[in-house]
Amino acid sequence: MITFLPKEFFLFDSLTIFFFAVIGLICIPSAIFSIGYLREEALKKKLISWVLLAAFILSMCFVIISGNLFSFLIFWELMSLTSYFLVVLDYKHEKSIRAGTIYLVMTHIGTACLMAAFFILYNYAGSFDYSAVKEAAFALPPSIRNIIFLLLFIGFATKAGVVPMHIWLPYAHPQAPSYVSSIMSGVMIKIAVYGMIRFFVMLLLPAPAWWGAVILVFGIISCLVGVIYALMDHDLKKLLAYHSVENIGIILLGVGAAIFFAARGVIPVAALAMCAALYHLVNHALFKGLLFLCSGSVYKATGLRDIEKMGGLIKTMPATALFFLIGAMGISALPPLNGFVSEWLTFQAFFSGAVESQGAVRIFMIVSAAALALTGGLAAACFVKAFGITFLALPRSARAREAKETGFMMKTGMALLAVPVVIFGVGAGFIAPVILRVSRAVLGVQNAEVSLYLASVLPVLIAVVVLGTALAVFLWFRFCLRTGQVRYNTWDCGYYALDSRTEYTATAFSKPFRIAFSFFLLPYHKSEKIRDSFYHVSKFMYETHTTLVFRKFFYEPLVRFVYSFAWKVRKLQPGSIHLYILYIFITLAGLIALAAIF
Amino acid sequence: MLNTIMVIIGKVFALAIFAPLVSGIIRKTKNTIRMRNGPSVLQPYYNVRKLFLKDEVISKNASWIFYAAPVIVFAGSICALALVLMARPGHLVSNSAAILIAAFFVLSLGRFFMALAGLDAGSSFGGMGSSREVFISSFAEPAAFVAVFVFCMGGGDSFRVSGVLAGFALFMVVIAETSRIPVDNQETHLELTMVHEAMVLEYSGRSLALIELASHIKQMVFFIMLSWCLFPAAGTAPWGWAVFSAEIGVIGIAMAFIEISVAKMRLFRTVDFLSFSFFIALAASIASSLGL
Amino acid sequence: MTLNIILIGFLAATFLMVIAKRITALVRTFRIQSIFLFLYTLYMGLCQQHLELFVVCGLVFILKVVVIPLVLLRIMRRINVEEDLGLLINPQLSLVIALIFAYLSYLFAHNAMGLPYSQALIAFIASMTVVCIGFFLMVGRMKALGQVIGLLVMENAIFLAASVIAGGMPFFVEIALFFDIFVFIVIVEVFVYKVNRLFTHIDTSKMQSLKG
Amino acid sequence: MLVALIIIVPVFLMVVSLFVRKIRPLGLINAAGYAGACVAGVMLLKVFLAGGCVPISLWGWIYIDSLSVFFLITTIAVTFAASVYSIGYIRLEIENGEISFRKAGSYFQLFNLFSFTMFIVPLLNNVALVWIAIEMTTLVSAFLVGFHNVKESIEAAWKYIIICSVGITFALLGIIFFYYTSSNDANVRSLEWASMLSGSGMFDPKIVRIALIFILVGYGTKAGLAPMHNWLPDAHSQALSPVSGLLSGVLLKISLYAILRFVILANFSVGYAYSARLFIFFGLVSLAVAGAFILVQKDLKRLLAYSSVENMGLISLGFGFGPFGGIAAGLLQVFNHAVTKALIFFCAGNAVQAYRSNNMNMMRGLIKAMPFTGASMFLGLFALVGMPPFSIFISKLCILVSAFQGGYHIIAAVMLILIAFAFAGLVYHISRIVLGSPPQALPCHKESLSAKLAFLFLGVFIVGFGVMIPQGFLDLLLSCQRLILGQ
Repeated sequence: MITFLPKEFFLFDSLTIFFFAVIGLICIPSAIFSIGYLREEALKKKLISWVLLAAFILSMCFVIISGNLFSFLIFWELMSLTSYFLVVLDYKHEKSIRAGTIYLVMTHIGTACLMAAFFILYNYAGSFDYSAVKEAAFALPPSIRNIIFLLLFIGFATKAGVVPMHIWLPYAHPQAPSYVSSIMSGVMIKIAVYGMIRFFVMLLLPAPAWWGAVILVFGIISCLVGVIYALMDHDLKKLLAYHSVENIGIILLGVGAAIFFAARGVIPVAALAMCAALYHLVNHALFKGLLFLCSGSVYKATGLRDIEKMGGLIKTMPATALFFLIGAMGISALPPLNGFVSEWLTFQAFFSGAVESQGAVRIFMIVSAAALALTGGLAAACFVKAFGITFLALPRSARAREAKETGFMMKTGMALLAVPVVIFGVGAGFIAPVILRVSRAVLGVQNAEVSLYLASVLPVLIAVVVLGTALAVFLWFRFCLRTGQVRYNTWDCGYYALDSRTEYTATAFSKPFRIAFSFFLLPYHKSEKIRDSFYHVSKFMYETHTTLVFRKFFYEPLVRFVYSFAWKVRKLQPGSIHLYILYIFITLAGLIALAAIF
Repeated sequence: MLNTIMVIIGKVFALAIFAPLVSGIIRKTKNTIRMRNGPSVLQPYYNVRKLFLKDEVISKNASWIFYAAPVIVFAGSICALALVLMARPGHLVSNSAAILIAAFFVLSLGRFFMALAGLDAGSSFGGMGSSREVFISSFAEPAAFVAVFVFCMGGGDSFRVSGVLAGFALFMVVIAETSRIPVDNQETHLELTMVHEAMVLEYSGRSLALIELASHIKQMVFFIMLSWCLFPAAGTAPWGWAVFSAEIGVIGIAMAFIEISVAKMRLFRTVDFLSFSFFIALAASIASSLGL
Repeated sequence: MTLNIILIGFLAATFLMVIAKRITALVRTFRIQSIFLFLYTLYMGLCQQHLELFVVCGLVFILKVVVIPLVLLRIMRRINVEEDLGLLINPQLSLVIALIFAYLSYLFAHNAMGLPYSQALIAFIASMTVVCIGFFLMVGRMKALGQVIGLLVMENAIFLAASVIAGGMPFFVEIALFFDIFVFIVIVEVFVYKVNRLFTHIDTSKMQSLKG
Repeated sequence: MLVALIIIVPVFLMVVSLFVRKIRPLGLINAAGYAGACVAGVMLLKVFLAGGCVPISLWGWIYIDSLSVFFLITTIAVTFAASVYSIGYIRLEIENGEISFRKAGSYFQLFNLFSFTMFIVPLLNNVALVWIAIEMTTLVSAFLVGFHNVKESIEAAWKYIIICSVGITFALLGIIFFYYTSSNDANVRSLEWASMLSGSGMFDPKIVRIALIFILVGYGTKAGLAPMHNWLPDAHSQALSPVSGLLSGVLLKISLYAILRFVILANFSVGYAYSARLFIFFGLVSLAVAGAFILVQKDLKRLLAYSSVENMGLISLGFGFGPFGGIAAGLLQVFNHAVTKALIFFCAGNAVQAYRSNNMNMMRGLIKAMPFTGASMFLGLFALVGMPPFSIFISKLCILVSAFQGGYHIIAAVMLILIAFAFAGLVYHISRIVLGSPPQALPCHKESLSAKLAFLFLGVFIVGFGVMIPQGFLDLLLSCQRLILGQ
């Protein structure tokens, strides 16, 4: 019973060091940002939040270091617990409590699946250590192996926010303070991906091909659903949370393709796909962390989270606007920055995968590439909306008007994340080979020759050409083409000076997408005219929102069924003592009858 | 290595200068078919020259993005042109697809900043234009990428069914990207129909000139891709300028004919238009997987 | 022979209880039942000549025949609530159920327990039936006292079962059991007074406010 | 000798509480007495372990083996915590005017009598005397449940007495059947534990099978196992908080001890598999019923009562997977649950005192109104549902490991789902109580120092056993496991 305490407690290999780097890259800037973010809070609150933050980061580190299932499980639950406390930190309003409860219950269901899988493995391996599990994995009968895969996948997918189990993510992340949600979506959901890589790629060998296909399919669904919901959401942090779902989908595309091709023996493509997945993992951690920090500083300055009420912040908060722009360019995969490199590598992986294979597999690869392309386009659209409506044109509310730039610590926090976003993009030549080495070690193939020559040369080339021409044009404009500039009102067809009410709003911006995807979003419109008399309309009211399909057709009926079942069971205790005594007699008689028969 | 770079730079300059002529030709053919005289083929050059010399009127609410956008769009299209020229189909099979996709990404960089600039001025025209532009391009990307995949997989040397199908899908994407009639009307200022025009409504003077040049070059980039798709054999040596410009001319005239014969579609019908092109691209990929 | 007569008397008293409508009738039949129990232990004592058995049957007489009925009747007088026992199941149906219990306990004793055919088996079946009837009294009667008496009937039956199949429990345990029943009656008396003072009735079927 | 000291402490304290009139010193003496009992308990454990787990039997009445030492320690620990907590609790109850001065004196007398009856149960040698002691606990604690002279508490007390007495009567019938087989086949004339154990090889399996059912249903009623648990939520929601802490922390475990005694007896004749099946049946039914009730609960103390039913179900499932390490896991869960449930009940007591009602919808922002109680309730919640740093996580994990080891995959899966139900219900309810902003009308309520001490004392056990279980305690568990499995 307690005698199974594991021998090898820690394990260091290239995958753990890689994830250490990811944690370090995100947590340090977020911690610095939190100093600025918490400046006005009471000392007690500051202490609590820093202690919890430290515990959260430590538990994540230990999850990665742990060399056996037992400590993996302990620190995995500790990670969920500390992040629950961080989500519920400002417990004033009801929303964060509800978010915390949904988050904890969903992660608990995930962990329950993990526990079940770990104990089945423990049965076969005899001990909790990874090495024992690795040896036992060969002898596992296929049916047990598939059950373990499904359980582990559900467990890790719930934590990573893969689509059917993603509903906690748009609740939990926005409620947490932004330096926490940047770590949560930057690093915590990656720990779930770490789990997937550790178990499906390194421990439960030989992994059949259909595992990769399942992960790929779920990746595609997560990509598309995440970005469509992000387009429809106008709460800045919720929008970023949905984007985490989308980017996790992209990472899973890479991981799925890697497992799929490794199983089919096409090692170079598998190594490239895994390298693309890991590279996108780091990139997403960087620009998502940056975006959440920017949304935090916007929240600190304006006290608003709804982008419909913001606007014109670029003039009052230039630094935050610049950092947000860098983050937005990163996430929409625009060339010189890091998002482009990793998405581009994923495309190359799919393309070379398609070339290598025949028939249905080729079409499957091409369809997933198409899905990735559509996601990329929609993500760019979403961030045009997010950046444009939040920062550009005129402020739409009084609080947006009085916004002031945030403190120095916050800016350093954001800068510390913005610079790596650029470095990882332009400097791909130095970073891609390192990640390739990690992906080779993960797949256990040392001799896979993957030419990253193009991946390292091209970003630099693009950056040089674009910046060069831009500089040339700028100089040409500045010196040899001196024409005047006049500052005047925006073109208003000659009526009157436009004000912030005529600007394009986020709802209008995303209206074409709402109509295009209406089969999935099921939009709801309600317009109402309040009339003083037949001719004079005093007020016109228009309301529209989209229905969250997964919540409405799967989770709510489930919860309603459980509650109605519980209310029926509640009738078992109506209060009459006679019935209680009858229960005792019936159990007694029943058991005696059973004992007599068997 | 050095001389290939010099050759590419030379070609980039040549094609950059040659690009406005193509749209001039297209406009000229449209007018002649409509039995009208219309402006001369060199009209785009005159426009650009005029705009470079005029003063600029900039909106009060505009931020630095309003200045930076035209420069980035122009630089982006130049870089896309360079990339397309680098990606010679045929012998570098796996890399040419990657470079073409990188070209698409660079074009989306320009589009991203142009959409932001549209929103920056704070007028509803700009917002409408950027929302529609981004909407159309995000649906065009999957079809374009699949078409490029299939075309490069086929190894653009010999005449293949999958190549032609991919070319046809790419042709429909080009119509959407270069804002030709069925998807978007270049010449109108009617807010109901304009997409690309709406975004650049606020611009004037030299930044408008830069944007015009950038759209011409972008059109040239797409026409070059199309020419490799539809006339694969022509790509081999002796690589005469005449043969190449003939192909571009044919594509331009075909584009003009389509512009004349088709009425503009409703915005949300473009989704069906682009998904139709996507399915053609998918059909091309099925054809290529069958080895056609 | 005499054993069978005592058992018949014991069973008859129990069946009388089942059809009793008023609490005082129930107490009286309980007293009769205890008397038969006393006779049974007396007869066992005479057969085996153990001094302890005589002490036990003396205790049975004092406690179950004299003290407990007195206490119960005193409760009835003090809380002067109407005599009606509040039958959930009418007497005729209860009688039928009692007979069904008899057959069930035969099945239980013979098949489940596998006891050989003997005098002990018949006595054991009788005591099992009385246990079930005691149980039925607790379930079928509304008034609190109905439940108390039901419990006491079960105690009697178990005492009988013990003395039949196992020749009676060790002496000290018997004493402790009697002491326990006595404490039980005292505490139940205290609580019936409390219920009566708060609820002004002792009808447990109306005490259903703690739900869910 | 130590054992005699442990038994005398409650008796002595009861006598003292008859004479001392003022409440404050009475509470302190009470706590000091049980502190002494605690020290004696630990020393007894050391002596017992040093002696190599050999059963001690004094003057024929007292019989101690590893099982009884384990349950004795659990009882002493929780009773000491309850006595410390009740100092502050009773003082605040008097200030709030809930109970009169005189009744507080009678509270301490009943408290000591109740703990006396619970102390002797694991120690008694004669099986029938164990039955009588458990019957005494019912009768004494009935007064504690019906302490407030209010309609609900009297109704709860009445149901408590009647249902438990019925259950216990069936247990008596079980004891008689055991006595019958022992005197019939193994011609063992006495109900002494040692002699019955030695003769248990020759029991007639048919009768033992039936007797074990009677014992399980009988003592199961007292242990709060599912179909017979109906008295438990009523009794716990109406009793005073220290008492309900004792009730669910210890009383349920004591009746489980009695069941285990008879399971050992049935081992040799019927084999452990039979009782394992019974344990699994009761465990699953308890989990199912408790999970459903937790979800739709409105009253805080009833919620915690149902979580006790759930944990008792978990413990019996642990015993159900006995031969695969389940027994040690179940026993560890017994201790962990006793300690954690006591902590949460004490916090609930503070909360009910502050908000003046059991209804959970009126309780908001406990962490703001009473920081220490709020924090310890929040941590208690996560300890109860089995989050890592706390001890219940380890024991729940071991039960699941033994379930999978035993090949009960489907049962383990059902267990995980039902635990998830209870987890969701508990987290939903208690996080709404602890967080949020407190109602303005709440008078600022000061937390008594003794309550804080009680929380810290229990907290040490909860976190301590979560991090590293002391070796001595582990050996005790393993020797209990060997004893129960009859190796």
